[in-house]
Amino acid sequence: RDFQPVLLYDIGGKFDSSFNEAAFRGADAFRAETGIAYREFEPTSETQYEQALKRFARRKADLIVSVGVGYAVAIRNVAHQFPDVRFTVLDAVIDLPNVQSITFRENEGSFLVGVIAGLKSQTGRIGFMGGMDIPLIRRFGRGFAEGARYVRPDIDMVENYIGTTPVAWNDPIRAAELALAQYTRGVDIIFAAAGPSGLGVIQAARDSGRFAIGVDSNQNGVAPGHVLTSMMKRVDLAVYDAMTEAHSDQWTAGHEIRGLREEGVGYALDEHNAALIPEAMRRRVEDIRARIISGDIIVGDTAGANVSH
Amino acid sequence: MIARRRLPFVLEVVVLPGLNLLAAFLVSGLFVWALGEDPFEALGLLVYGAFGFQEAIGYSLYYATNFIFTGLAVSIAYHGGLFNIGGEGQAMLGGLGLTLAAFLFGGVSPFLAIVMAVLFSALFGAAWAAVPAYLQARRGSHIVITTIMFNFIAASLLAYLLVGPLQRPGGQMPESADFPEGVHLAHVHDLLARLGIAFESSPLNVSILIALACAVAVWFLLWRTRFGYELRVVGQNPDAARYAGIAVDRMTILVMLIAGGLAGMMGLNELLGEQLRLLGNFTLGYGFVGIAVAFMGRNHPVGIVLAALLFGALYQGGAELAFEMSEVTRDLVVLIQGVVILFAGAMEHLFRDPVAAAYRRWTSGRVQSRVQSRGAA
Amino acid sequence: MHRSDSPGGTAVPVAPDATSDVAIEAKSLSKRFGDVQANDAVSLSVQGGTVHGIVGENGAGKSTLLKMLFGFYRPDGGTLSVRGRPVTFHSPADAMAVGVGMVHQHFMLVEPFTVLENIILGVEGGRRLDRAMAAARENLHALEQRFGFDIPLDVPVAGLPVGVRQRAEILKALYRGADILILDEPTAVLTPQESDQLFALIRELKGQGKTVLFVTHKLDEIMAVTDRVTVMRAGRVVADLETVATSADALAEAMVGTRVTRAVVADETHGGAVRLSLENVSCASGSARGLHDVSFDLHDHEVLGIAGVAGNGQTELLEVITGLRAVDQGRVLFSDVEIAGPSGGTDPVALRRMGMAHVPEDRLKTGVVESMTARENIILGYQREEDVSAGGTLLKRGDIAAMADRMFAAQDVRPRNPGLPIGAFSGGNQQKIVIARELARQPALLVIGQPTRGVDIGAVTRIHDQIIALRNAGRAVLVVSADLDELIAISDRIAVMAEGRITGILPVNRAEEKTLGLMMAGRSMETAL
Amino acid sequence: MDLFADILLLADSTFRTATPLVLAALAGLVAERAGVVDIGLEGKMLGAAFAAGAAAALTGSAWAGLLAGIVLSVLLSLLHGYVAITQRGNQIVSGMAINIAVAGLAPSLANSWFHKGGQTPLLMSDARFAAIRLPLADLMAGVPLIGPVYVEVVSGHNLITYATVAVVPLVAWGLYGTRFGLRLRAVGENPEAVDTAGISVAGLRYGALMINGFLCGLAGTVLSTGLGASFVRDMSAGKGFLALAAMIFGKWRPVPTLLACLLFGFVDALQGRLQGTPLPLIGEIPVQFTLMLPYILTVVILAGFVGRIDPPRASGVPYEKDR
Ligand SMILES: Nc1ncnc2c1ncn2[C@@H]1O[C@H](COP(=O)(O)OP(=O)(O)OP(=O)(O)O)[C@@H](O)[C@H]1O
Ligand SMILES: Nc1ncnc2c1ncn2[C@@H]1O[C@H](COP(=O)(O)OP(=O)(O)OP(=O)(O)O)[C@@H](O)[C@H]1O
Ligand SMILES: [Mg+2]
Ligand SMILES: [Mg+2]
Repeated sequence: RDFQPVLLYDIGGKFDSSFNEAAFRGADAFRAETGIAYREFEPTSETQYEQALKRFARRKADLIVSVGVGYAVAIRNVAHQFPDVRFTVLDAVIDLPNVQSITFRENEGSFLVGVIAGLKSQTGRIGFMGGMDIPLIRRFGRGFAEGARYVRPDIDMVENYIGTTPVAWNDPIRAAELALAQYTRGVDIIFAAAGPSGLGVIQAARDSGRFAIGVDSNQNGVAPGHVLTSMMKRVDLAVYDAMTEAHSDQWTAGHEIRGLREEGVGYALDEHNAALIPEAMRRRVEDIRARIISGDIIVGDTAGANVSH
Repeated sequence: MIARRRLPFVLEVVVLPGLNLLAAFLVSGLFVWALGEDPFEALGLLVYGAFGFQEAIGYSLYYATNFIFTGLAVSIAYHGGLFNIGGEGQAMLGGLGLTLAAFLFGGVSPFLAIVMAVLFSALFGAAWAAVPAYLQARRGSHIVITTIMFNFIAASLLAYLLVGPLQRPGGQMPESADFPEGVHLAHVHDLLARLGIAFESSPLNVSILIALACAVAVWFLLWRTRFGYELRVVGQNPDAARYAGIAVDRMTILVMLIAGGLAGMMGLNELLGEQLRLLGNFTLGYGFVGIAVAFMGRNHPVGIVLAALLFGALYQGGAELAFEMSEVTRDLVVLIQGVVILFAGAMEHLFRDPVAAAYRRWTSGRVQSRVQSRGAA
Repeated sequence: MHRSDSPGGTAVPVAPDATSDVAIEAKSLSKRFGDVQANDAVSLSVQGGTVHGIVGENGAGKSTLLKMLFGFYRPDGGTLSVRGRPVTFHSPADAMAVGVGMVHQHFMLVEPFTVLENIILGVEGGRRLDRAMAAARENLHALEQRFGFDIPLDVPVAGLPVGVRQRAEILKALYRGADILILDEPTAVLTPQESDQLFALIRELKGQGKTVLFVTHKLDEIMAVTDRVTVMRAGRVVADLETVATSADALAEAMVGTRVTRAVVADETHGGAVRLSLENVSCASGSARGLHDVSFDLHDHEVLGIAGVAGNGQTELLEVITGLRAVDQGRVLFSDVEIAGPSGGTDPVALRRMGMAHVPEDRLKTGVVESMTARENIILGYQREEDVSAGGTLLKRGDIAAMADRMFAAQDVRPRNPGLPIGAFSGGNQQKIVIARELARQPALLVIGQPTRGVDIGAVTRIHDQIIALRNAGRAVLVVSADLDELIAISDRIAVMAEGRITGILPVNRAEEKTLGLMMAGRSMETAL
Repeated sequence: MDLFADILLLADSTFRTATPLVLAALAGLVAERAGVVDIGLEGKMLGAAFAAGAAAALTGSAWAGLLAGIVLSVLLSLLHGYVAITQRGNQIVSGMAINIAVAGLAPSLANSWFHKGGQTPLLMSDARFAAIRLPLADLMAGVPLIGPVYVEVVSGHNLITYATVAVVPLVAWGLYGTRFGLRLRAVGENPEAVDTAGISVAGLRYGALMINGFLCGLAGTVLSTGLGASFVRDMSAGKGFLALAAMIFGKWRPVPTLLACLLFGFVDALQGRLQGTPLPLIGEIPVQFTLMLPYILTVVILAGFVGRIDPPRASGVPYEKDR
């Protein structure tokens, strides 16, 4: 009987131009390589998390990858009912014998793009645009600020959040409005951790000839010349790895944290932004990257790992 | 003016809605077909997914519970002449209330905590409705606007508390810590198990009984009590109400308190029944859909329960449909829900005249024949 | 729909030579609403340049007939012709096109609009409003000259008294080139003065060759202004007569089918103990003029009538007494208990408990809840009473239903079905229901406004009888009416109001129309007498 | 120093933010003045935003987008009209239905056409109604006071925003200055009077809804091709309901409605500015509270200054006449 992987997105939805989308790409890569089809599901409410998990577990799926901290509770409830099903959960940590938890050091990646922003900024003013004001997103902001200050202590940062409900992830209009305001106030680089709303920031960057920094996936190509870089959170790799391991029976339960060292996070460098990041700057960034990996630089963190209780 | 003549009960309550649903599914089917899936199979999956197996039924009823609460909340206000768009916010505050109760009394005794949670959910919901109600009654501030605004305000308030005072330790999302051990409403499958009846596990919990009790209570209140009578008089003719010695302002506030309380109790199902923690966006628009539910149910508790069932089925069946058909996304399911609301809820007259005509021809036909037969005799 | 040739139905006698100047003619028009055969083979012929009256009980089919003549309803069967030419109206527009205009009983005016805007609505004659209005203004002034109107064109209708609104409606019809004018119960809502003005206008119109067709429940009006009268009953024409050749009594009999006679007469005894007493009561009103220093006593075993041109404080008076309006100065005593004063009032429920019954002036606006059934309406105001709701909480539905049946029987309400929404009853029958409700509890005081507005004579006499019977039973009655004949017919004393003041109180034997008229115009009693 | 700059910035942002609100609010106003309640503004905006975004992406022309947006929105309005006028159905349910159906339909189509998951591709500036730099802007720049005002506030908006400036008086004139407007207002107050005047009630109401659809179309188009550069699921983000509020706030009159929308726009802009800016005395306000500000302010103003508001008498009531 052939291998049956399953991918469950969170409420954000498959194409959130963020980590759900990245997960989707990971799974696609796996399919492309192995030719093994995978099942997927986009829930519309938290209640459906557990529903979906159960349903695929009952169907004897070989691996259920679920994306997002929202799944923590559901996995906790379901996993022990199906000890012989393998669960991989991203962004959450569940300590069960048949659960593999993968979390990321977003703060490290954010630190690096912060460094880039710090080096690149002309005005000495950078901006951060968060979707919702929640700890997960604050970590991006915090890391970003740290990185910038590391290379330019006097830099000052303007911080905006788009909203207080999930609507905030899908409100590019307000995002663009806030971004324009920041640009007019002398900000020249904005790091957007806001899902689809981020598009609004990128567009504002293009309209006012400034820079934006993408998040999660590589968004450099969205508006070449205006996306300075993207803070990559390699959810795609994580999903891909989980599926391959499970397929070749090397899958192991436990908690795995992916930072710069594990290439779980990073910054995007490609033909679209090569011109924006000169050689010297690149070397500086690489050097700092190395020192984070070696532990010379400890990147601070708000609200530790995403442990659920 | 006076409503057109009513048809026999069966036609009114079974045939007409049935035809409307049929039309709705036909139209939805076109979209499914356009996406290259088989509409009939889709319909089959939808129905099967909603009622085909115990777990499905459990989920359908579970969702229906939310709609009963919010539908009633819209409806009773409407009978009082008020358009309550604030179900969403009232539900959020209700959720907050029951969460506080859970943590405050959870230590003392789970049972006490549950009782208080039920109480608090209604109280907080009512309190959140009280402000717009008061402003409407005393300052004439249009309740539609104020309730909309209070939805936004409630969302922000909840967001603040969930990343602040009520934040889950080490949590990354806007959600509270889990409720204390044992503070949750019993699941129906557990109860049945105790009775020796095996039922697949589902989130369906005792709050559906609370919801149904509320429906009965609302019906009784509206059509069997003096209070309900006065409430309807105020809703339909405030001048007559004053003439009858009914304090209109007072009634406005009271009815909104009730409405808010009903909406507030939605959290019992979602949070105390299933999530066992407060989530930032647990209302998920149920408050708004409650408007459609109320009017589809013709603002009568029985109708509302039926409409709620329909929506619960659509939510659950829709999810199954999305599970099964790769081309059918959750967006398409939302579309189908919209189409159903349009046909079943807004176009009640679509088939009325033809059916009425057919019915008359039929009856007159029978009269004729009777006459003839008599003539023959 | 079925048509049975009606033995009772009368063919309309029209001299063949006259057909040439027949303005509008209906041949066996029928109209059915659900189960109700509103009009059954109705034929009618109106000579040009005459005033033609239609009388009939509530629900007889008058409004329906008129609405068909005006193209508002489509007949189920029958034919129409205007000036000998056959016509089919698909909408009022068609009727207006051939010079048929109608003033509905419930005015068809847009309240927030000015008179001018209302008049030109639909016949603006231009896309640009400013131009259209300017042009219309000219023509209207001409019209007003010709027929002697003087209506303020730029005042929002909402603020105008009914009389003026009605003239606006008539002007509207004339402006649309009507020379056949249909009026549905034009006088039902008018004061005597206003009615007289209306009749003057109708004669003026007739004088200028217009044809007028109007419905009324007041037979003396028929006798006064019409040339010919048609009587309807149960959807059929039962008589069609030259006015000169008939009498009010004959008409009444034709209408109701039996001779209408006042059964009850007031006994001789007058005035017992003081039941209601107003002491220098003043109150403000939204529209400034409320009550100024109003004082009077109302005794048991007495009917006190309140006369006055509408809008001179009668409404405020009723509201003050019935607890619907606050008193600024003075006080109101009911059964020797202060029920209203500057310190505060008593709520209507308590007043009802004390034995005060209230039939409001505007039944549809305040007296009933239109969308509710008659059954639900007969407890309005008494919903807290023990026989209606147990302990003031649970409705006693069985008892209420029984109550409703009794009331329907007692008042001969038609259709005899308390389960119908009250809006499905004619105003006349609605009135019967309201009165039944208020009389059901043998009140010590009945406060009643416009008792017989829009009610057919059958019902009128019944209502009057009930009021007098109540008085003979030793109760006190306060009647506010715009209909002087009515007041004179049933009152022991008549108080006249003007500008929110009582200009005088006369025993009925000294109250002639003329005197009252003068007092209503603000003259003091002494000068008036 | 930058207080002046901040004010300019706020004003500038206010006009942008208010644009879709004004258009949608006027759309609602026209419908309700004709007696048809329309809580489907949200859905129509969203639909138009999608149609415009898609068409612009496919053709590369903003105008094609505008056309598509308007067409779809008008069709939706006519659907609402069919339900509300011809079917005499429940207008509120119909509005809800349209909101929900479109929320599902738009991303579905977007997904099957562009495979970007319910989004349309980001538009290049020539496929958008990009900011227009008015003539003289550079000249004026030097002039003290008015210079900055002209450059920052007056200049630099998209075409539709400028169009909106004209739409408001146009709608006002249409309502109060024309025969159509007179009849439209009449049918919203007393349809029977209009009917007896020999004018088609249904005709007027359908007419009003066409206009309503047209305006909603503009509102939606500006979202995805003016203020934004692509369609994103649910991007109307409650603006339809906010517009509804503004309309009621403005007592169903064009100019007050405009002011209400500007107020909403301003407070929204202010809210963004206040984020993370410590205020005297209060100190820094938590983001969630700054985000609450617009809504609280609305309630306060409503309760404090606006008072009782009566809608058009016949709005929401289907017109029935047994013939
Ligand atoms: N729109 C309608 N729908 C249903 N039934 C109607 C309608 N209009 C009239 N009827 C019925 O037709 C009958 C005649 O009504 P119509 O209005 O002609 O009476 P009327 O002579 O005007 O009575 P009134 O003196 O009270 O005005 C009534 O008994 C009523 O039941
Ligand atoms: N929609 C309806 N359904 C049933 N009956 C109706 C309806 N509309 C009107 N009627 C009937 O039409 C008749 C006359 O209606 P209308 O409104 O003209 O009453 P009215 O002329 O005010 O009566 P009155 O002269 O007694 O005041 C009434 O008997 C009423 O029952
Ligand atoms: Mg009539
Ligand atoms: Mg009448």
